Amino acid sequence: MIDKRNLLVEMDAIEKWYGPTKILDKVDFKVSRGEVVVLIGPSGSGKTTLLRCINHLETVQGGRILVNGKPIGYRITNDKLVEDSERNVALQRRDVGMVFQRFNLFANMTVLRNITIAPKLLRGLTQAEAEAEARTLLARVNLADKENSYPHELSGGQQQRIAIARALAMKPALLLFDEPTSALDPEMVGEVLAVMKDLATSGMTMVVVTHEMGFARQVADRVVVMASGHIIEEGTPEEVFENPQHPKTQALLNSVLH
Amino acid sequence: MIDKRNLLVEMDAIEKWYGPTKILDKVDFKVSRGEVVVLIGPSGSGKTTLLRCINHLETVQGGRILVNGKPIGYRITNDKLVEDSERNVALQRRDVGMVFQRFNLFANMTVLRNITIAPKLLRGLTQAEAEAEARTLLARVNLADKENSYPHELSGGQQQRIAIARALAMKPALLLFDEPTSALDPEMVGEVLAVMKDLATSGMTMVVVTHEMGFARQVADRVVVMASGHIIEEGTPEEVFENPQHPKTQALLNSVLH
Amino acid sequence: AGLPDAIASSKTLTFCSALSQPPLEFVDENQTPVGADIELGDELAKRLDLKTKWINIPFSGLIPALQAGQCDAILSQLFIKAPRLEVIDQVPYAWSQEILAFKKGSPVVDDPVEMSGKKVASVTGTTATVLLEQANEKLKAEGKAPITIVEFPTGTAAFQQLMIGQVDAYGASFEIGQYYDQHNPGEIVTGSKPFYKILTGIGVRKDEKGLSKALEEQFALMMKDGSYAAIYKKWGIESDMLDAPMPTQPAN
Amino acid sequence: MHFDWPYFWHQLLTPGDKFLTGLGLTVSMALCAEIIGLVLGLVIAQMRLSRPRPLRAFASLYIWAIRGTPLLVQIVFIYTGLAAAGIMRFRDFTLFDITVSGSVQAGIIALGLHEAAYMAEIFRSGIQAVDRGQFEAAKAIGMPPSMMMRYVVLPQALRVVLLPIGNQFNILLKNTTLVSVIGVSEMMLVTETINSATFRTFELYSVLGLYFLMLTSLWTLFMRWAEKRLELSSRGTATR
Amino acid sequence: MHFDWPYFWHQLLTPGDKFLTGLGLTVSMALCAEIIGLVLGLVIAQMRLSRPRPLRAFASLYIWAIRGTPLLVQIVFIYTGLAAAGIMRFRDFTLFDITVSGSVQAGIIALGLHEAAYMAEIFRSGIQAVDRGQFEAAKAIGMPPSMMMRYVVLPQALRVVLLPIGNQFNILLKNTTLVSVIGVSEMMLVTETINSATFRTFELYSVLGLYFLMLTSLWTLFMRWAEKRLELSSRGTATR
Ligand SMILES: Nc1ncnc2c1ncn2[C@@H]1O[C@H](COP(=O)(O)OP(=O)(O)OP(=O)(O)O)[C@@H](O)[C@H]1O
Ligand SMILES: Nc1ncnc2c1ncn2[C@@H]1O[C@H](COP(=O)(O)OP(=O)(O)OP(=O)(O)O)[C@@H](O)[C@H]1O
Ligand SMILES: [Mg+2]
Ligand SMILES: [Mg+2]
Repeated sequence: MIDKRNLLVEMDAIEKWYGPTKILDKVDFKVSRGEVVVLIGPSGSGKTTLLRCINHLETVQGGRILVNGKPIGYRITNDKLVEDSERNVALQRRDVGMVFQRFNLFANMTVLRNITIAPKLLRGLTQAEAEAEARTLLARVNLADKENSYPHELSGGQQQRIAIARALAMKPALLLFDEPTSALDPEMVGEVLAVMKDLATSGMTMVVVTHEMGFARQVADRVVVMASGHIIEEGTPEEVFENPQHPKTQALLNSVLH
Repeated sequence: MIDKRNLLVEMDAIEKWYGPTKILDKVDFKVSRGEVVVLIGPSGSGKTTLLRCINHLETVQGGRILVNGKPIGYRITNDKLVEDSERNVALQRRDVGMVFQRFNLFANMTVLRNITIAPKLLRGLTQAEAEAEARTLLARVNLADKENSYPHELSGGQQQRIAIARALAMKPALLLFDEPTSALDPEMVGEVLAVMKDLATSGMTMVVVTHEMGFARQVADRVVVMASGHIIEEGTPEEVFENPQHPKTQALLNSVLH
Repeated sequence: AGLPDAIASSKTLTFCSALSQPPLEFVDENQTPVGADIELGDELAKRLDLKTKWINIPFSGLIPALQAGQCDAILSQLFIKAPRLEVIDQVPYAWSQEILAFKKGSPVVDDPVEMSGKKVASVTGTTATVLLEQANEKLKAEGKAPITIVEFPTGTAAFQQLMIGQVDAYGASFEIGQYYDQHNPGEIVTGSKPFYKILTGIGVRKDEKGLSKALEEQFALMMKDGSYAAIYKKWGIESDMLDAPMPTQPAN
Repeated sequence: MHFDWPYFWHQLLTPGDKFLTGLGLTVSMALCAEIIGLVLGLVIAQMRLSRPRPLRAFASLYIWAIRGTPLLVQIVFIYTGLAAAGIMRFRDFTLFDITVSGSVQAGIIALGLHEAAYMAEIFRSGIQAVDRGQFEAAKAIGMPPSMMMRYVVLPQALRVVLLPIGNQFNILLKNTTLVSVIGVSEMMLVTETINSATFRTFELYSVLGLYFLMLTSLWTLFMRWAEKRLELSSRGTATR
Repeated sequence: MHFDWPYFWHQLLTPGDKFLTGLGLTVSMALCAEIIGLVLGLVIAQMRLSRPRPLRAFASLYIWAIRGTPLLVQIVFIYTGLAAAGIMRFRDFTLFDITVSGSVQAGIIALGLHEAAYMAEIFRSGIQAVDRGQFEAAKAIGMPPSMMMRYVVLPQALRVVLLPIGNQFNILLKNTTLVSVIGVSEMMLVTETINSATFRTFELYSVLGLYFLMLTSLWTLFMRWAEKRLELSSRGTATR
C-alpha cells in the first residue's frame, strides 16, 4: 500500500513525553504524496500531538521524522540527532502548512496582509506578485471581497477559510488540519469542508484530524485511528467505518456517529 | 384599602434620574404593616430602583419616603430636605432587611458570623445571645448544619436562605427581596420560595420583586405592576392576573406565563 | 615631559571642585564659579595658554572624580594628607586652618573635645570629619559622651543646618568660617582659634607628572611676580599664603 | 582594571561597626516609614473614596503632588526647606535610651509621606476590587461606613493589596539611600565616608550593592513564602 | 514662618538661564535614557524568553541585580566606581556643536541601564499577553523568531505595554534628580547652587517641585490623550 519512494512524511517509532507521561508510544506514521489521511481517536489520544510533531511544533524524545526525505527539527551530526536552531526549523516548516482549530489569523493584519506577508518575506515575492497570488487564493475560498477586513470582523467560517488560504500561499507540499471545524458554529462547518474537499480533489497531500465522519468517508484515502498514544487501526474509510477491528474503534464510532 | 395609620412605607411622588434619564416618574407606593406586596414589570421598568430607594441605597431627586413614619436618607431641617450622613442612614436601615439577587453573603465570614456580626455590633447582643438567635434562624431556614461553612462552599439556594436569615437577625420591620430566585438553578428555587412563604405566613411585611407568578398568586396581598418608571396597575393577585386592565400588563403576563 | 596630550589638544584644563566653600570656591548669583582657588586656577591655566573648565563635584567625590578622569586636577582646598598621597600627587599652594563655626549666641569653644554630647556638622570626606572623629576617640577614652557628627554632601548644606539651628556647630576651615562671618554679619561667630593647620595642594593624577611639574613651575612664577599675593589679599586670606614654593608631594 | 579582591572580601564578610549601624538604620527607617505609609495611605484611600468633596479633593491633591515630584526634592524640602522657612524644625529626641536625630526623623517622615501616596492608590484599587454587592449588603444591614470597611471590605481587599504592598516596600528599601543627602548615616553615606578615606570606590560600591541585593532578595523570598501560605490557607477553606 | 512671595514668583515665572538649561538637561537626559531603556529592555526581554539557557540566565541576572539595588548606588558605581577601577572613563565629546560632558553621559547610561531592567519586564509581560496561537501560526508558516517578533508579536504586544511604559517614564523623569550627586547640572543641582547663594530653600524647592509637577502632569495628560486616540482608532477598526 505504501510506496517508499513516494513518501512525503515518514515517522518511525516516535516517542513523546510530557514530564513523566508518555503521550506517543513508538508511533509509526507515513503519508504518501497526494494522499489524504484522516486521523480520528478519542479525546486525549494524541492526535494533535502527532500532527504537531510533523512540523516540529512539538519536540520528540525518540524516533525519527522525515519530511520530504529530510529530518525535521533535528540535524544529523556525527551520526547523532542534534536539535536544530529555530531559524533552520523555520526553513523546513515552509513546506508544511498548518490550519488550527482556533484559526490563529494574525490579529494585527488585514486579510490580504495575512496572506501576503509570508510569501513576501520568505518566498521573496514582490508586493504585487504576492497580492496577485493572494487574490487568486481568496477567490478560491470564496472571500474575494474581504481582503481589507481584519480577522475580528469576520465570522469563524470566514476566518478559517482565510487561514487555509494563508497556508496555501506558501505553496506547501503538505497541509495539516487540526479539527478545523470544531470551533465553528454548525452553519459554518459546510463552507470550510467544501474548501477542504476542493483541495483534496486537486491533489493536495493532507493530514486531517476531524470528527466529521462524512468528510472522512467522502475524501479520505486512508483513515488512521489512535487511542492512548498508539495507532490501533488503519485502512480505507470503508474498511474502518464498516468493519472496525479494534473494540476501541467500535466504541469510538458508536459515540461519534450517534 | 390602605389604612393611613398602619403604613410602614410611604413613598410620595418619587422622582429618580440617572443623568438625563428619568427612571422613576412621580411614583406613589405604600405598604401597610403585615402586607406582602409583589412587584412585577418588564426588564428596565424600575422595580429594582424603586426597591433600593426604600432603604436609600439610591438617592432620589424628588418626592418623599417615610419608613415607619420617619424620612429615610434625608432630614427635615428648616422645612427643607437635607441629605443625611451615611452614619444616620445606617441607623435607619436597620429596620429594613434586604435580600439580593446575587445573595451577597460576606465572603470573608462563616455562615454563623454572617448572621451574628450585625446583631452583635449594631444591636449590642453578646456573642452567646447572637449565636443562639442565629441558630434558631438557621433551623428556620433548614441549614442548622452549615454554621461553620463559608459562603463559597454552599449552593446558591443555601446561600440565599442564609441571606434571608442574616436579614432576619436584625429583626427588621420590613423585608425587601429583589428577584431572590432568579440567580438560582431551577432545582433550588423551591427551597427559597418555601422559606419566603413561611415568612409571609408568619406576618412579616415584605416587598418582593419576582417573576415567580405562582408565588405571587399564593402569597401576595397585593400585586403592583410597573412599566417605564410608572406604576400602571395594582390589585389583588386575582384582579391583576385574571383581569389585567392595562395592555402592558397583559403583554407582560403573556410573556411571563408562556 | 610636557602637558598630557588630552590637555594639549583640547587647550582646556579641567578642574574638579566642590563649589560650596567660600571664599575659596563657590558660585555667585549668576551661577559662575568664583573664589581664590578659582582665580588661582584660571591664572595658572592662562600662563600655560589654556582655558579652564570647572566641574562642581561634592567634596567626597573629588578624588574619585579625578581618578575617573572627569577632570585633570582638583583645586578645592584639598589638604595634603598621607592617605590621599597614596592615590594622587599634590602641588602645595597654601595653608589651611580648621575651626568650629558657631551661630551667634552659642557658647564658643576652641577645642572640638568640648563639644561632647553636642551635634556638629561637617562635609563628608573633609578633614574636619576626621578631626571630629579623633576628638570622639579621646572622649570615649575619657568616658564622656561623644560628639554627634552629622555629615552633609556640601558645605552649603552644612552651613545652612547651622543657620537653621539643627546643629550646634559646623566643623569647617577657618577661611570658610571667616567668609560667612563677614557676609552674614552678626549671624556667625567663628571659633576663636584655629585648632589645626595643614598644607593644601592641587590634586593631580600620579601618571601625569608633566602636569604637576608645569603647575609647580607656574605657581613659583606667580609667587615671584606678586600675582599670588594679590589674589590672597583680595579675598582677605593672606594668613594662608606660603612663604616659598614647595615641591610636589609626595616628594621622590 | 585593578580590583582589590582582599579588600572586597574583607568589606563584604567583616563589615565594620559603622556599616552595620548603617544597615540597621536603613532597615529600621524603611520599617518606620512603611508603618507611616500604611496608616496614612489607608486614611487617604478612604478619603478618596468618601463622599465629602473637600476630603476627596484633598486626597487627590496629595496623591498627585507626591507622585508628581521627586522623592529627593521632597526629602530636602522637608528637612531643610521647612526649617529654613521657620515652619518645622526636627529636634533630636530620646526614646528608651535610643536617640533619634532630627535628620533621621525627617528622613522617616519624608519617606513615610511619600510611601503613603503610593499606598493610598494600592488600597484604593484593593477596595475597588471588592465586589459591589459586599458593600451593598453591609449597607443594607445597617452598618455605618467605618464598620463596613473594618469587617467586610478591608479583610477582602487584603488579598489583592499584599503583593503590591510588598513590591512597594522593596522600592522603599532602596529609596532609603536618598536620605544620605540630609546627613543620615545609612549604608550609602557610611560607604561614602569609608570611600573618602580609602578611594576604593569600585570595591566599596560593589559591596554596598550586594548588601542591598541581599536585603531586597530576602524580602522577595519572604513575600513568595507569605503568598504561598496565604494561598494554601485559602485553599484550605475552599475545600473544608 | 516667613515665605518670600516675591522671590518665589520671580523664580517660578522668570527662571534664570541656568535653571532653564537644567530643565532642558532633565528632559533630554530622560529622553535619551528612555531610548536606551526601550532598546536594551526589548533585547533583554527577548533574551529572557529565548531558548538558550545562558542568554536566559544572563537576562534574569541583569533584571534581578538592577531591580534589587538602589539607582543612586548604580549611578555612583557607574560614574565613579568604573573609572576608579580603570574599567571605563567617561570623556566629554562634542556632537554637532553640543558638548556632552562625561558626567551627563554616565548619568544617561546609568538611568538607561536601570530603565532597561524595568522595560524588559514590561515587554516580557506584553509579549506573554499575546495569544499563544499567534506564535504557533507564525512558526507554522515558517517565520524565524526575529520575523515573528517584528511582524506578529510586537505589534500586538504594543497595546499592552504602552501604559506601563508611560508610567515608567514618569518615574524616570523624577529619577533624573539623582544624577545631581555626580555633578550633572540638571534642575535639582541648579536649584541647589542657587540655594547656596541665597539660602531661600523653602521657596526654591517649592519652585522646583512645581516644575516637576508640571512636567509629570503634562506627560500624564499626553498619555491619556494617546490612550484615548488608540482606543478610538481600534474601535474604528472594530466597527469598520
Ligand atoms: N502541554 C501539555 N502538557 C502536558 N500534557 C499535555 C500537554 N498537551 C497535551 N497533553 C496531554 O497529551 C495527551 C494527548 O493530547 P492531544 O492534545 O494530543 O490529544 P488529542 O487526541 O488531540 O485530544 P483532543 O481530541 O481532545 O484534541 C493528553 O493526555 C493531554 O492531556
Ligand atoms: N447605575 C445606573 N446608571 C444608569 N442607568 C441605570 C443604572 N441602574 C439602572 N439604570 C437604568 O434604570 C432603569 C431601571 O432599572 P432597574 O434596574 O430599576 O430595572 P428593573 O425593573 O429592576 O429591571 P430588571 O428586571 O432587568 O432587573 C433601566 O433603564 C436601567 O438601564
Ligand atoms: Mg486535539
Ligand atoms: Mg432589577
